[in-house]
Amino acid sequence: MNELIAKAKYLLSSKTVDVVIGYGKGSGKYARAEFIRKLDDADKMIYNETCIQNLATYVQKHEVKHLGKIAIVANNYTLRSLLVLASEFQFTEGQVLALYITPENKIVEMPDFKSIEDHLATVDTGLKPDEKEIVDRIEKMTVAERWDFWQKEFAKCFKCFACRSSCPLCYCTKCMTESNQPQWIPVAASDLGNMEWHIMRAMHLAGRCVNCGDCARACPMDIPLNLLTYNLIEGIEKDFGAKAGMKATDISTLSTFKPDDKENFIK
Amino acid sequence: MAEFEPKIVAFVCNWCTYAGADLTGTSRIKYAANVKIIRFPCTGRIDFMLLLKAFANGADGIIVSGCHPNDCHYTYGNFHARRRWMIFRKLIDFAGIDINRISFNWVSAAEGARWAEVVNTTVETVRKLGPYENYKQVALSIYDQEDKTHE
Amino acid sequence: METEKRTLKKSSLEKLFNSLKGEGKKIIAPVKKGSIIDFCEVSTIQEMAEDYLLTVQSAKSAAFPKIEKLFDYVISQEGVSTKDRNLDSIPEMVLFGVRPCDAFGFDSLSAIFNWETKDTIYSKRLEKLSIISFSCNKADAYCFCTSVNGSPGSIAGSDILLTYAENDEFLAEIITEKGKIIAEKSDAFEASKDIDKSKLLADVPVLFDVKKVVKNATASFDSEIWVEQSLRCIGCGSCAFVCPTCACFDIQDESNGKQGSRLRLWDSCGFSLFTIHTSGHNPREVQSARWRQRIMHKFSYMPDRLDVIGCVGCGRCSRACPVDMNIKEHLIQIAKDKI
Amino acid sequence: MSEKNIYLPSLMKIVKVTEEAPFVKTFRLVFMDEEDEKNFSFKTGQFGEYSLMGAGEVTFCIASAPTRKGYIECTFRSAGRVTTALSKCEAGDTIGFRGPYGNIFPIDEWKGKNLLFIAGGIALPPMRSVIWNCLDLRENFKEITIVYGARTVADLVYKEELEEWENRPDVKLYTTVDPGGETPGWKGEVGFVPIVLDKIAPSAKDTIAIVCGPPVMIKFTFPVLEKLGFKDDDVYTTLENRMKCGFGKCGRCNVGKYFVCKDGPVFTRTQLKGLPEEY
Repeated sequence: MNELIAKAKYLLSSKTVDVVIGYGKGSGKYARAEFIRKLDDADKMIYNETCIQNLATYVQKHEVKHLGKIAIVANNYTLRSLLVLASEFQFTEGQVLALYITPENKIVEMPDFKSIEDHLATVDTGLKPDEKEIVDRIEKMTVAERWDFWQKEFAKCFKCFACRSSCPLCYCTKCMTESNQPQWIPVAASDLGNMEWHIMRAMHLAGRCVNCGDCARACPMDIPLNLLTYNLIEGIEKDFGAKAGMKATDISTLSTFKPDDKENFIK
Repeated sequence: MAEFEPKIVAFVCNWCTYAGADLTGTSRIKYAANVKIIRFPCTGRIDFMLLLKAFANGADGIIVSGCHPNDCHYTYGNFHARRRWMIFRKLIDFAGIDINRISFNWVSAAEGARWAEVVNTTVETVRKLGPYENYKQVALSIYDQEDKTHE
Repeated sequence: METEKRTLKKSSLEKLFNSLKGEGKKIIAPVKKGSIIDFCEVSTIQEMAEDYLLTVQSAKSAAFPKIEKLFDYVISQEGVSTKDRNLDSIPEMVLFGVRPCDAFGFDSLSAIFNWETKDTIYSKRLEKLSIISFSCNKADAYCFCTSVNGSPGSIAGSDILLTYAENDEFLAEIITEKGKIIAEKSDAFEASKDIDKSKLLADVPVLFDVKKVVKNATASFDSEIWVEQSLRCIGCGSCAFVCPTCACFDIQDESNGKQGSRLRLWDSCGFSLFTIHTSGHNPREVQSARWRQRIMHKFSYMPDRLDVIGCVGCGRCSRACPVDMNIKEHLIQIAKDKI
Repeated sequence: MSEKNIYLPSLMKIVKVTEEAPFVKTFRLVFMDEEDEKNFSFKTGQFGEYSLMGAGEVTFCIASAPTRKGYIECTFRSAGRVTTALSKCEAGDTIGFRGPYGNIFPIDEWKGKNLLFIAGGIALPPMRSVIWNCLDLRENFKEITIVYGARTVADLVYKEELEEWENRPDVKLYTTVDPGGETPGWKGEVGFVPIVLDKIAPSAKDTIAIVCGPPVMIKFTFPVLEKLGFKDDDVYTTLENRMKCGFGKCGRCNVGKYFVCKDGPVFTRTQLKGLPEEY
């Protein structure tokens, strides 16, 4: 990916940015994040189908923030995460330069929110057919079957919080699971503690999740956590016509309302 | 065997439903005694987690109720709450929690008779559904056994 | 006792299994659970995963489960009373088909849990635990047991070690008294044959000198290397929770009305709030400090204070890490002369 | 060795609650089980794990002196979950206690020396144990000087005992409050502890200094002591870190390879200089 390497070198040498967050070869299935600050290190950069991690996670990391101005290699999910973060005032325009890579491997610099928004307006950001299919499959189960399905999945959880840590939008310095006056969610990775944690985590991402799937990929126990958020995304689009991370000025679905929101269950 | 008496927790807003429930009482309308009312400033203040907490602490059914749309004491609180419930209800249904045990209502301060009806209907629905054993099992599993390793 | 060498036919493996089962022991073995392999209780040998390198989680939960009840309490009109943990309720357990690195991990765990003060719950679990491990005849790029004093055929920590030989039989090494009793009861083992074990084991190259890691890590508290290595760390606890030797824990009360239990729960030094004071001051404020703690605890503090290394080279943390923090690479880097 | 569950606390009854300052309380505790009482002994400097069933455990020093038998005392400010829950307890309530843990102030080695106690705010409690221990063995020591400061007059803890020390001829007590924290009738000093210490300028000859306080106070007090000629070996302090177990297993409190719960909480300044910045 010579073009990307050259771009990174140019950005660093021209002092446009202080660090380029990109991908380097990983030791496993996926590429790993690399933080390029020296010109020589740029040669490590790759871009291919293993480059899946949503690098927007690092925009909020203390040590990374302190490196200076950031350029970040981005796919559509990363771009949407950046817009959600921007809409929540987590960084200001101009602090992060997105390097979007097109399916044809062309690099597009997106220095401001408008360029990201304009680009996202042209791409299909809905649920993919296979994602819809699996949501449908679970929805077709009986309540009891769904209960069993999720209880089996949640039982595997040992609360390493990889789902939370890998999520670019889980940036609270003190998570609700850590608020302890009173203890909101049981600390133990018990059946109840796990269920409450995963439902609450999904709820806190309602209307914010951009469906990058990093939570499920991060889970060492392979709990399909992204199914919960697929479900939310599907519902929010259907009920409110909203989609997260399309505009930097968007207000998240749960922070607003319409007087004519339609439901059929409140009597 | 005695008939199953469901435990119902009602999360209601101070300005409409609580006043409505008060009216039920002062109007001397009788209704099922299975309900424990928890009063909130506004439906917008009812955290969705509290519904799960009620189940975890032994509730078999839940009533959530507040001012009718456009009647909120704080102008928008119930609109926010409505959105939240729409999303939350779908999510917990997806997670396998029985949403038939949760009854969402608008009951105004003038609807004393309606409050009695809401409670009675919910109690009957939940009575038919039986105790929420699934949830209770999960909530208590941590105390039940001395040893739960590797299940 | 001195290790006894015997032979076990592959066809007799089930006999051994059934003999353990017949004694009423809880048998924990690697099981395929959807897309992962994990330790689960099994009732027949057929439930065991057929082909596996390592489970996602380590075997530590057999002695140090993710939730351990320490005692119960009741608050009543008469006052507060406590009920001690009933150690007799801990079942006799067998870890069947674990790898030598997992068995070796209990050495480090015991060093921590019995450091001057004996942890009775942990010790009781270990006492009731028998370990029948299988040598590794294959390894992957994450394995580095040979670099941290282990080996794919190490007998340390196991009661019986089985090494698969090609002709449908195992070389059985009966290492402890516990193992001897199991072997005698099962009546599944045969007289030893002349088998060269070294030829049956996976090839795991030595990648670094662990003494150098210990020396360099100890001398490098203020090194920049910790920041460099941990830049992509996102501060989750998956490495600690899958680790066979990570023993950090939290103590919490769970109440159900007026009664409840005090519990010991897994915790991880990688969590940002692990060391935070109530005042808000945090001695390990940034992720690099927490990463340093993880490495230094295993490779400097434990060797210094407990005389064991807190790593068995199973590579689980690297496999589980969502951001590919490969510990092997980091240790190789630390083992270099100048860091 | 007895096979005791090391996590199982002894039950103790709160026999007296004293309000020391806003949000600060002292509990006097007695063992409910005679056997526990008989087996219990501690030395000054040690700490314990106090717990309220249902709320959890919390670490405090034992604030009473080992010379005062039959009870122990703890003083705490309600801040976190457990301390807030504990602060709602009343005399007659039962709490859990396990301990003692940690090392001690080596008061036997201090025989025949002058003692200089310097404390700030809520850090007087660990010091109070040593002060009373030394006052109860008064003949073993020469001069005893106490410098104690708090933010405001209201924040001074152990007010009655301060008065008692004030009136004792064999103790020199200096109390001080931060500028702006004085009341109209305040007779003590006004100023931060290090500055007051500099003004008093106690002699370092044959003197042991014991410093307890918030990190910022300690930071500025050490240079003053150095200026006065105190050797690092003669300056003692205590460290605090978050801890859960109290016996070196839970992995929280270590500062480098030293565990505050086992190797501490008492450290000399010499030892402190050998520790990495992790506290």
